[in-house]
Amino acid sequence: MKVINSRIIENNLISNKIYKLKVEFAGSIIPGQFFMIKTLDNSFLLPRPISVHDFNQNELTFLYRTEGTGTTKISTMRENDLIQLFGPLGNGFDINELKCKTAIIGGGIGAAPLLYLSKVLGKNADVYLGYKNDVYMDDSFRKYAGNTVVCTEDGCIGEKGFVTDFIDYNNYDAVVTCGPEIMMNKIIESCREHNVKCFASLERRMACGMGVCLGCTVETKDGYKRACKDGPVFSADELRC
Amino acid sequence: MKVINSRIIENNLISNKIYKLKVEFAGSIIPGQFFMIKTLDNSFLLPRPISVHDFNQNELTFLYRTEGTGTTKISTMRENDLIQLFGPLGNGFDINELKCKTAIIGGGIGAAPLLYLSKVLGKNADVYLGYKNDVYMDDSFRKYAGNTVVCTEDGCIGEKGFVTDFIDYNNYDAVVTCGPEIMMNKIIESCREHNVKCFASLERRMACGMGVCLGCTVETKDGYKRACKDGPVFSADELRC
Amino acid sequence: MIRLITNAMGLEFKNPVLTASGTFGFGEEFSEIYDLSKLGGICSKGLTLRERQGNSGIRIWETPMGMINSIGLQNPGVDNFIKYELPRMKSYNTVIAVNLGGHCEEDYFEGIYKLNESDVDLIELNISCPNVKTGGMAFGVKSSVAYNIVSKVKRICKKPLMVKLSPNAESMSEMAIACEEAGADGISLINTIQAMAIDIKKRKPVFDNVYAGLSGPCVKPIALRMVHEAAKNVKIPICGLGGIMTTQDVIEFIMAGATLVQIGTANFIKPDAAIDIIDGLTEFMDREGIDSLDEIRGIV
Amino acid sequence: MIRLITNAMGLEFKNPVLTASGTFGFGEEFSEIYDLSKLGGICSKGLTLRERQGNSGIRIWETPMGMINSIGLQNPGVDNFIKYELPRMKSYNTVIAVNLGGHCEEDYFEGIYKLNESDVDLIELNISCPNVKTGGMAFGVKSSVAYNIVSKVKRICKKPLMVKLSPNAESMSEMAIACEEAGADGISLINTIQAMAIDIKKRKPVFDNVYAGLSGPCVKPIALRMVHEAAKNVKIPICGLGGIMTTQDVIEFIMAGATLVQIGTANFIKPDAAIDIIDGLTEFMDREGIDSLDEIRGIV
Ligand SMILES: Cc1cc2nc3c(=O)[nH]c(=O)nc-3n(C[C@H](O)[C@H](O)[C@H](O)COP(=O)(O)OP(=O)(O)OC[C@H]3O[C@@H](n4cnc5c(N)ncnc54)[C@H](O)[C@@H]3O)c2cc1C
Ligand SMILES: Cc1cc2nc3c(=O)[nH]c(=O)nc-3n(C[C@H](O)[C@H](O)[C@H](O)COP(=O)(O)OP(=O)(O)OC[C@H]3O[C@@H](n4cnc5c(N)ncnc54)[C@H](O)[C@@H]3O)c2cc1C
Ligand SMILES: Cc1cc2nc3c(=O)[nH]c(=O)nc-3n(C[C@H](O)[C@H](O)[C@H](O)COP(=O)(O)O)c2cc1C
Ligand SMILES: Cc1cc2nc3c(=O)[nH]c(=O)nc-3n(C[C@H](O)[C@H](O)[C@H](O)COP(=O)(O)O)c2cc1C
Ligand code: FES
Ligand code: FES
Repeated sequence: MKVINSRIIENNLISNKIYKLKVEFAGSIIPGQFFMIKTLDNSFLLPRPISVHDFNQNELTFLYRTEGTGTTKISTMRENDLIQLFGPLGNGFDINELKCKTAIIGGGIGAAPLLYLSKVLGKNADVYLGYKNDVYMDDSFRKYAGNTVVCTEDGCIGEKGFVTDFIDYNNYDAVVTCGPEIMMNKIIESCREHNVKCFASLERRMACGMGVCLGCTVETKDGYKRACKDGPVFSADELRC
Repeated sequence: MKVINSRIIENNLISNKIYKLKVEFAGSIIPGQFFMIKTLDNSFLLPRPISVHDFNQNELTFLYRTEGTGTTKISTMRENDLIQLFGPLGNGFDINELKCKTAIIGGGIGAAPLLYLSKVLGKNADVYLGYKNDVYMDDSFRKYAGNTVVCTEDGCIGEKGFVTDFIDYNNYDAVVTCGPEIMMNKIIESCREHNVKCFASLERRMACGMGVCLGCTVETKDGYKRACKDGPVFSADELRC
Repeated sequence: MIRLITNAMGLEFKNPVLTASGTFGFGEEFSEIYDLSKLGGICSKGLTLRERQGNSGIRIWETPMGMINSIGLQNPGVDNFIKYELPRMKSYNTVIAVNLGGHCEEDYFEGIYKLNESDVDLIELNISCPNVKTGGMAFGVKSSVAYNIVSKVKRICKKPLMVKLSPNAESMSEMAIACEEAGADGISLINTIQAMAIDIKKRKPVFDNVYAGLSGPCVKPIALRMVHEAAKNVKIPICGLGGIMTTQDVIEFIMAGATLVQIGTANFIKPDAAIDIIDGLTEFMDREGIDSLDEIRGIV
Repeated sequence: MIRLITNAMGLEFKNPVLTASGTFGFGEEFSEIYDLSKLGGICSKGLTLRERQGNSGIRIWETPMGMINSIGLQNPGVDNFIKYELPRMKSYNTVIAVNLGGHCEEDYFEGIYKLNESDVDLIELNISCPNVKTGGMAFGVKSSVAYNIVSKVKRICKKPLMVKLSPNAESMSEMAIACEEAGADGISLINTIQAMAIDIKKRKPVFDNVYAGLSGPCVKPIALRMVHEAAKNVKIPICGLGGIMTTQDVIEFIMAGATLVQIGTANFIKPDAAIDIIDGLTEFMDREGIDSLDEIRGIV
């Protein structure tokens, strides 16, 4: 991990409130890792955790949704501006655990960290993407994944319903998920029922992103762990939910 | 005076650290008035006082030098961005007092508020501009002024020396000045010697810009006055220097 | 708008949003920007019995999301205020509070006697200004000292009395209790926090007075805690302020227990901030389906 | 670099810049970013005699140019620290300070006995943590209470003792004097300022503990004033902190009278901030033609 001011290659709106940020970065990255990102001015203080969406040839891609002050500010940055990156951070996914038949399940912007994973896992892994009504990222996943299922709550694109309705857990040895907590909790529960190993990438408010502030606690069966350093990927077995 | 979010028409670097900012604005303005300017984000808190450089047909022009956080941030704004303006503020120059033979003397960026004045006074007023080594604004003044004298400390452009060396106070009934304090003090002194009426536009740190915070005191013979509301233009007679 | 009417200290406020002392002059300048009758009330610039020139040197300094001021209570004095400012202020058709400071007990008493005979609606007793060398904040640090001056003032004061507390008080809860016991009709908090800035080029303090008062968004988390602390300890109404910039900030202060709020530094940042905030309150109530702010007041 | 060497409390620091407790863990993570031997020193995460889980609920909240934290002294306890963390820390080749908190006098005493026998260079006695319900800050509010605990600790402590003061103290000058009189070898200030945040959607305090500690650039003007106030009142060395982000901030603290400084929240904002700051000090000295920071220390 390192702190650098990186040059922005592109930072474009690709869907409602969803931006794709591409920056220069040399190094190696494990799928599921994230960066703490900050603009160089003082319009906000704490860097924002954003997952690696894709990585290749010195280009690092993030996909983020504008939520509040920080992400909105980041969305105003343009090509060639410098942006502060700190990372890569976090454990990332354990690829060795996923060398079996795997379902990758993403909800909304939560699917962002799963693309690079899908690319690494290849056709062996199927992808399930759930959205409210606005679909994005699906084409990128189709390039790499075995099967890609897209659904929306109102059925405007793809299947109609919640993504959790379309998964047959009997078909998989492992499940990986990132998205709204309520979706992930449901998936964890189903995996427990079906005895499928499950890994979830969690979100917590973070200050340091590197394990020193103890601000990002996740309650596990072994007590508090740090989402930023012990996670953000946790095995469902450890989690208390 | 009013508070508006105004659209930026242009915001370009025109010389070393000097930017020209043109914005939409409808209203009427007295030469020498200023605006409190702020970006819409929270990268700095207090609006920055910047004088009106030029005004016509709903276009308001500012000329500013990047000094610290605020002006640097303002310089990153681009065409079509919105910027918060509050104004016009301050007394401005009393044109009736300047219907005689007038010398307009500006030092560096201090000359910014004098262009619109020169335009209003026309050929009756001569302009003297002093710079360190980098000359700008001279062409704009030449369009309106009677005579325009430009000098630089190192003589790289125009006359060599301090602007104060090139003025024959006997030729003028009134002098108007804005620039570094030490220059203005020298001019005020010369005007007193030559019995020429003199008006100086002063700079103070400001919070409100409208006369309520009492933060921008100028010591006058009548006690403290407010640079923002009782000024920024003061008659040299009032000043204690 | 009727939903915003707030009764406190025997007065009716059109809404709970006042403008804070020292950030609004006597209202005249702001009357050019918006209709002042839209405000819940106006607190005058801090007055002293006699006219004051205020402090020499730099008076304003920007800090990260805040500002430090060292105005030093420059003001025309109580008599001039009553004669030249108050009549205009009364015409604004909103609650007019006079912020009154003092160097010694007698100053306060004499000021009160004069204001008793005036049209002023409310007295905000400033025992907390950090910018004057003598008196001022000294009354606002120890609760026993505050109790003493407030109870004496209360005895002679014919107007509703709101005491403005200093965040530099030794203990906010004890201070609030002392003021309540001394008979205050309400309290307002916080005044500015004592702070300092240094000019490293000159190797000198920025302010001739060395210390000065910090305000603005940077102090809000502290102000909110203090208002909450005070609210948990007294029954008299609390007017909360310190770093309020948005309607959301106001809601937080009200949830923490404030009956009224004041807008200070925000008046400089966006001069029509108070109006935006008041409009935002109505929208908030619509959105949340609330008929009265009482439903959320002190809920936290 | 030799010009930056600073002697204080019987220790030699390579430079006056330490990293602050709770913002640097035990150094391990930062050792992946830069060479920790470049630092003047490291203050460990706040320890308590026994392991602590820390607080439930949200622990971090951003505010205008600041952050509020409610970690609640989550830590492995003194024994585990000595066994598992200290050996590695000692290998960083810089001054290692242990930040020690406590719930009651006995906790502090037992912790000190254990640390006496360890390799620790310096003890930073935390009498100021606002994030634990019992004890903690209670020791840091009234100077008589602080005097009592510090003098007792001093009697048994075999290491240099630096007492970390709370900005929530009733009076900073009295507190500093009390610690000096109680025998402290130095004092560090400020810890976080008690603050609050409210989630208006949930109509609840953000933190399970309701109040929590504010830090970051927003508190700097207050911290600087407090350091100045302390420095004018005591002769023991002062370690100044609170919102330091840049070399310029450090210079201000030193001009206000600090011998050492600590970098806290800035470690999160730009993880290599401390190194930038140390490099900046050398540049500053070159630019100003200064041979030793003594030339500007306490000049204001
Ligand atoms: C490990 C990790 C990876 C993430 N990856 C992505 C991603 O790839 N794409 C994406 O769009 N979002 C991602 N998020 C969520 C993203 O960090 C938040 O949306 C963002 O921090 C919100 O900041 P803001 O300034 O826009 O909102 P504000 O509400 O203004 O933020 C205020 C504070 O709260 C924190 N905060 C608010 N929401 C969240 C949240 N959901 N998670 C953590 N902190 C939060 C902010 O970081 C900031 O400190 C990730 C979060 C984590 C923890
Ligand atoms: C009435 C008036 C008109 C002005 N007109 C112009 C103009 O037309 N063009 C131009 O380039 N500059 C002008 N200035 C100066 C300009 O306001 C400052 O350069 C600017 O405020 C510096 O802000 P900053 O954030 O870049 O610097 P910082 O040093 O980061 O500012 C910190 C604080 O100090 C204040 N400050 C710093 N320098 C000055 C200064 N010289 N005068 C007043 N406040 C200051 C800032 O406003 C801010 O509150 C004018 C000043 C005044 C008072
Ligand atoms: C420039 C300035 C002048 C002030 N003058 C006074 C004053 O005269 N009397 C007073 O009680 N408070 C005064 N205050 C304090 C404010 O009324 C308010 O208590 C404080 O600024 C905190 O609120 P804010 O953060 O919203 O500004 C002044 C504040 C500022 C910034
Ligand atoms: C997340 C966090 C945890 C902290 N933990 C401790 C602690 O355990 N012990 C302590 O004395 N101070 C602790 N502090 C306070 C800091 O050491 C420092 O005093 C304070 O943050 C002010 O400095 P800053 O503004 O530079 O951060 C903590 C601060 C933060 C932000
Ligand atoms: S964010 Fe600091 S420990 Fe996880
Ligand atoms: S800037 Fe507020 S009175 Fe002039």
